Amino acid sequence: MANMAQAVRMALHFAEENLGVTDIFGEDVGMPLGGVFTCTQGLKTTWNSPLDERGIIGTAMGIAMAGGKPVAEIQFCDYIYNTIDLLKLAGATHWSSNGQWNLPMVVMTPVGSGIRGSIYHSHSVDATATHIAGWKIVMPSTPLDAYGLLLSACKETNPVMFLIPKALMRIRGTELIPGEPTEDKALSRLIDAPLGDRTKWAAQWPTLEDASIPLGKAKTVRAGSQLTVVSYGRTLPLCAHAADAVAADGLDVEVIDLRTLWPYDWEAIKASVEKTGRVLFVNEDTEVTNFGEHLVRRTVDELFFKLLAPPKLLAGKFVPGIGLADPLEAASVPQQSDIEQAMRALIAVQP
Amino acid sequence: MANMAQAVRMALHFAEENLGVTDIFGEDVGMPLGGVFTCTQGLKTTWNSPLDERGIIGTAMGIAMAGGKPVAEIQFCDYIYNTIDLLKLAGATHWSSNGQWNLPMVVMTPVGSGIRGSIYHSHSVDATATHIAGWKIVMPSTPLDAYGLLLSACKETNPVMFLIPKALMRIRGTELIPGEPTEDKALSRLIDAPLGDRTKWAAQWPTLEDASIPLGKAKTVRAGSQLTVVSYGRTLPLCAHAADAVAADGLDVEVIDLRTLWPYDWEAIKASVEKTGRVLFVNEDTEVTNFGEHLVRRTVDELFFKLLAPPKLLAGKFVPGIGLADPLEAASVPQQSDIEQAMRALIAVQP
Amino acid sequence: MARDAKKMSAPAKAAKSAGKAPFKALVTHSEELALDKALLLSMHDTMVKARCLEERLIAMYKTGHGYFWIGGPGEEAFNVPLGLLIKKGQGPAFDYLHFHYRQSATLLAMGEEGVGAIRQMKNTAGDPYSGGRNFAGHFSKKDWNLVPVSSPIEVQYAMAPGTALVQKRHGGDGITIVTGGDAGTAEGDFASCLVWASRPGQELPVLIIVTNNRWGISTPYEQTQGVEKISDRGLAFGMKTKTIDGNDPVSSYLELKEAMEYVRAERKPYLVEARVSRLYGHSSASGANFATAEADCISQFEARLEKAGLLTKAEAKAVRERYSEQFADIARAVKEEPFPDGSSIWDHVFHGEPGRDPLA
Amino acid sequence: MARDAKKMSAPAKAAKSAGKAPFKALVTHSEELALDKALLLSMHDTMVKARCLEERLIAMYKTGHGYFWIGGPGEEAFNVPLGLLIKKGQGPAFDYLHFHYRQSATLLAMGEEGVGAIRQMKNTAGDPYSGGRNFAGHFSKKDWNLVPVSSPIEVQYAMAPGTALVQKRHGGDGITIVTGGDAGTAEGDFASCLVWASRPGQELPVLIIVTNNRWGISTPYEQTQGVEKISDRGLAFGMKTKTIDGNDPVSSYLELKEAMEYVRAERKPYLVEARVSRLYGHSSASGANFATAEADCISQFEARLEKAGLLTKAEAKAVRERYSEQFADIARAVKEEPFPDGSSIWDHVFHGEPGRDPLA
Ligand SMILES: Cc1ncc(C[n+]2csc(CCOP(=O)(O)OP(=O)(O)O)c2C)c(N)n1
Ligand SMILES: Cc1ncc(C[n+]2csc(CCOP(=O)(O)OP(=O)(O)O)c2C)c(N)n1
Ligand SMILES: [Mg+2]
Ligand SMILES: [Mg+2]
Repeated sequence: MANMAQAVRMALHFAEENLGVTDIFGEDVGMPLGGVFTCTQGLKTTWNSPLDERGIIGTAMGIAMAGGKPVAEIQFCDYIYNTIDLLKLAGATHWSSNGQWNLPMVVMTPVGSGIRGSIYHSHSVDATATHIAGWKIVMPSTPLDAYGLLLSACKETNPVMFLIPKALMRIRGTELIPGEPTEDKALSRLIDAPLGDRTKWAAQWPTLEDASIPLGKAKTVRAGSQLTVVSYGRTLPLCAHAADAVAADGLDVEVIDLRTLWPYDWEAIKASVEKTGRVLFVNEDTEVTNFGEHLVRRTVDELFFKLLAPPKLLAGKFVPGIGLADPLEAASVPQQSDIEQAMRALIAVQP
Repeated sequence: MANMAQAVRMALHFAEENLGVTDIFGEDVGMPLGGVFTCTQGLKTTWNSPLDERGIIGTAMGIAMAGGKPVAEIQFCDYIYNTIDLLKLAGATHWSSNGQWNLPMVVMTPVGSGIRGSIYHSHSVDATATHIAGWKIVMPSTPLDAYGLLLSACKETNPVMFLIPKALMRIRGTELIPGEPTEDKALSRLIDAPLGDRTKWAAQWPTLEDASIPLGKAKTVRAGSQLTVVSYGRTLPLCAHAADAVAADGLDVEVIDLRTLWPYDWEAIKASVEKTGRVLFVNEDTEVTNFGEHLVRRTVDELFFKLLAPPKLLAGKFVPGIGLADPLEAASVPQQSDIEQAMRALIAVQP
Repeated sequence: MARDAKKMSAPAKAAKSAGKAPFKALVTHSEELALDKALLLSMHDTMVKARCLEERLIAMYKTGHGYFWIGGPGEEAFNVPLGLLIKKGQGPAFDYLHFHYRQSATLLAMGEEGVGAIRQMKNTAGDPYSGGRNFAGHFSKKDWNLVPVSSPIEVQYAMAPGTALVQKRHGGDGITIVTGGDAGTAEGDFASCLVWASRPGQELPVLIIVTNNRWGISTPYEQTQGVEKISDRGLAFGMKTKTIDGNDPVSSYLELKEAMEYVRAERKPYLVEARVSRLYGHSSASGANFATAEADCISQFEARLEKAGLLTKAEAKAVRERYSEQFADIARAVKEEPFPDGSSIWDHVFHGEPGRDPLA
Repeated sequence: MARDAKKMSAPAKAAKSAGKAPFKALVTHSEELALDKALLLSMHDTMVKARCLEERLIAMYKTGHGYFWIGGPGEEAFNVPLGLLIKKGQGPAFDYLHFHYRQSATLLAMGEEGVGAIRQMKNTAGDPYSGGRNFAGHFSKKDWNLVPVSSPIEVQYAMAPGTALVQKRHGGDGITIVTGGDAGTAEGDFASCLVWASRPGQELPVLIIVTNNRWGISTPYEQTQGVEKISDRGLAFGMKTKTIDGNDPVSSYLELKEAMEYVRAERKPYLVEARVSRLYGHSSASGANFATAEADCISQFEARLEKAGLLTKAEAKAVRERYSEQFADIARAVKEEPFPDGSSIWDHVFHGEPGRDPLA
């Protein structure tokens, strides 16, 4: 099965061929590297940009204005923070022009911890991104979702930010992407660039299908009756594993993968919380002015009197960065054991 | 009594003379203009910078590194968003260097709506600022608080962001700044630059006193028993007026001016909410991933079972900007009538 | 006329807080009225029209019919020829326009009516550029590839390479034109534009313009920037560059024409600095009063036209009176038009989706 | 040797995805060993020491004793002379150092021991630069005015004017030195540095350095930048500039000395581009294997020293072996040292305040 990097690559290939994507660009996005995580190897519209994030976002906006459809990469989301004004401007362009101009553009960027990336290759950007109006924000946790959501992102006529949890980049999916070969190493032989000289290499793309997943739809990855857990990205599989682990003690946890952060699937959260009466939101961005706090607020706003326990947020510690040494990273962002503990504590609360 | 622009100016004068401030700079901060809101007229260490916000923040960091004490202005907070990476870096410098380097620097910037500033002179930055670790974030709502908090900011050995609600810039205080002349127009004659030629003008500073207000301390501006309202900046006086208005109907509202957003005075909020059982947070930043949502989260985290009603947030609508026409601005950020309505609704909730 | 290789001059010596250094020697400037009469008179007509429009906007501000004014009086001699030379239309075959907030005259020269600017000044629902959302001078017109004018200074220089890239690929002679002020060139985005426009083998058809009025609000250029000619910033990038007299409509026309022809044909960038005046100060925030110390391109041009026997004082006066009245009438009518409704804040947050409060 | 006024050359013609264009003709380069013997040998010694240190760090990465390596092998011929010429100390009377992540050789030349770099590679609690928080090569040393090396490319150029401004005011001969790579000059911050360093009458004592290895990770310089000599970027700002051969320690020493003397005495900026090699690829992410296509400044220098009768092959070999062993021993010892404790994440969030979880 494809890993997420391969899934992204296949989605981009499909989008180049069928959805009008004209430019996939950013630092080291073109060959010979094809992206620091190999997400853009062998694609036909890739090119290497100058080392200038403001130029990357600005150029993407210009391409979108002139009728192109760009997918711009910021090499690590840690380096997107000098472009927030441009992202805000992109999100405001349709509105400020009273509906005249719209920007069909995708910005994709790897996010989060989990690869020992130290202070500047471990950032999360979901709090910042969800505070910017006019953007759709997507973060998959499986290769198949990455494929399907990226196709939808490329079909969008609004700016979409596609956040790729780098800890999950190399983990193989458990579901086939429609068109992907079934034999285990076959996909790699077709679409992974070889080591060494790549000047004569070309990807051999399988015939892929449009398996788009609509933006704004969450996925219940595990049904349960006692507690709702809402997460996305790197922490999502940890939540699912934690739910399995506490199940051994008879605790029955429902896990929802939000997948799209904006607009998010409030109906799915609401239905689940109405059923369980308890909710835990999990993400790894720092916890002050965090998107999970918005979800907590919405929950108490609309479901206060249905709650059996206070809604909880488990998120990254409010420190300036994630330190390199193992104990520092482990203490900074939620680990499976933290999630299990939070699950147990919440279920134990009696109203 | 001084207005907030004059209070800021007097604080900066005191800080130049007594607290080691070496550079007050930014776009049009020096004479002849002395700042677009006159906050820096007649000061001795002001200078006009190039039109480059990244240079302004970067240079402030460098000055702080070399033992200076800068107060850097971003002309409108709307233009700070291309510097978020630098602000993050400033907040991380002490931590990343494991305690070697610290940055005693103040960034001041006017924030918020209320002067018909349209899309790009109406922004709030409190959500963004409170998400950055390593900074102290201050927002006064009276001239005396502005004076006292800015002195503390200038004494800090950490980066401080000093947010000035521009709607309150020209409103006179009701308390004298220690040293300010009591006669009504005397202060203006001393420290306001004249119209026309200013080349020969020099400010005549009153003898000011150190009336610093510690960072992190809230102020209860109105005591009440039925509802706690926590706000800051432009919406704070609106909350106080709204509380007065609903008092006519026998509703008894406590109003807290947070003053420092980070670190904030949780003890004050907690004590009040434990008393009233109901809380309304009010600010005007857009409401998704908003700092008020953090306060809601903290409230349900620690006080859930003491609440008589769901904690509420009243904040700016989640739109890409604040439109120029009156009806647009009024519909976008909390007005006094919205606050009154929210107060009444919250007090009406029965557990 | 272009100078793509030359000796650098030393930086301006010291900051002078008032007035301007003489820059005649630095610019390319035409002494002759080397254009045909019809064009000269039509340029004059549109320059005056633009001036009258801006003066009406200022009057609206001063009488409480608008919250803020910013605009282009003083830049007409540059902006009108620019507008006349633009290849107007929609899509990459036509010019993409990344303008700043001083270009009403360019729009009028392109054939726009003044009523839109007046509606935007009054922030009415009928404001064709932003529906009452944005400040005066913040135009946007998709039909003419005019992208929304941005309040944040200089971001247009970061976007311009994008439209130019699509045009390079598209072929034809459509180009991208980006304009901003002198002070703004201190922002990194100006440099980004130079970098992105000159990638080897991927040079972009972009006309990079800086209108240098030697002020950034209250700050004189000489106080903050050690670059004597802003156009020199392009030299290291192997770019064609020139500094021209933007107060002279004749040399502006000729120089812009030459530069545009180069960009259209060679599909490579050209950096043009135009020295201009700022005739009513920065904006209404600084009073919006006539700046007597600045050269007035219209009276200068009228003197030349008169001397050449092409226009009498009386004719010039008549043109001015006609437009003054016209815009006064329009403003009177616009004052009765409705503001946008508060509920309209939800419109156009997302393209293709009905406006609604997502949390309601 | 400086060239502050010259003709621009045309931009590099087309993007070549491999190899480098010959740049001999563009750089100032010394053929002579025009320094005294002791200095030559000490430079050689430190260059080898730095190389051995980096090779040890790479070996640590490859054997699982560190998560990521990035560093400076290939820049020793430039970095060692730079370190020797720095005025080392704390406060504005001394040089402020805004370095990038390839400058271990500069630190060693200043007298730093290698053990700190090894501790940082292993992210131990004893890492003197970041306490196990930051990547290899991310030095910080307040005693020597070495500000924390930042992972975000180019932000150091935005900060450098600040330290230089304090130094300008302080007087004396302390200067600010800022260094970064070639690809990074595409960021606006590089241009900001040029603007802020050259304000008329407020020129700053800053030595602006670009080490041009003609790569940004996998992207060849020629593919993304149309600037033939990065030093030309300074010309429009009236700045002294030069491009030098950073693979030659002799010309690096002489050229840096001249530039630094100018900055120290004149209190004005100087932009130096040094052409260097990247000998183990970008970082461990690209394998950290020896790049045989690049010039190796150490073997080149050894050949010259040998030819001049100043160093034998055997002596050179001995130097290398000594340092190799030394660093291997240190690394062995460091491997036993403890990691920082998880609770230490709260330390140093705020200066002068005890570490604690604000929400606990
Ligand atoms: C990014 C940004 N910073 C600051 C401002 C505030 N501001 C508006 S216009 C202006 C001066 C612009 O000067 P210049 O670029 O020379 O253009 P001019 O107004 O003189 O035509 C400033 C500082 C802004 N709009 N955007
Ligand atoms: C702002 C930012 N963008 C992207 C990166 C990722 N990155 C790290 S090094 C590098 C290439 C730097 O090239 P150059 O400036 O030439 O320096 P060199 O590594 O070649 O010495 C990139 C893109 C980064 N660290 N910071
Ligand atoms: Mg100007
Ligand atoms: Mg490089």
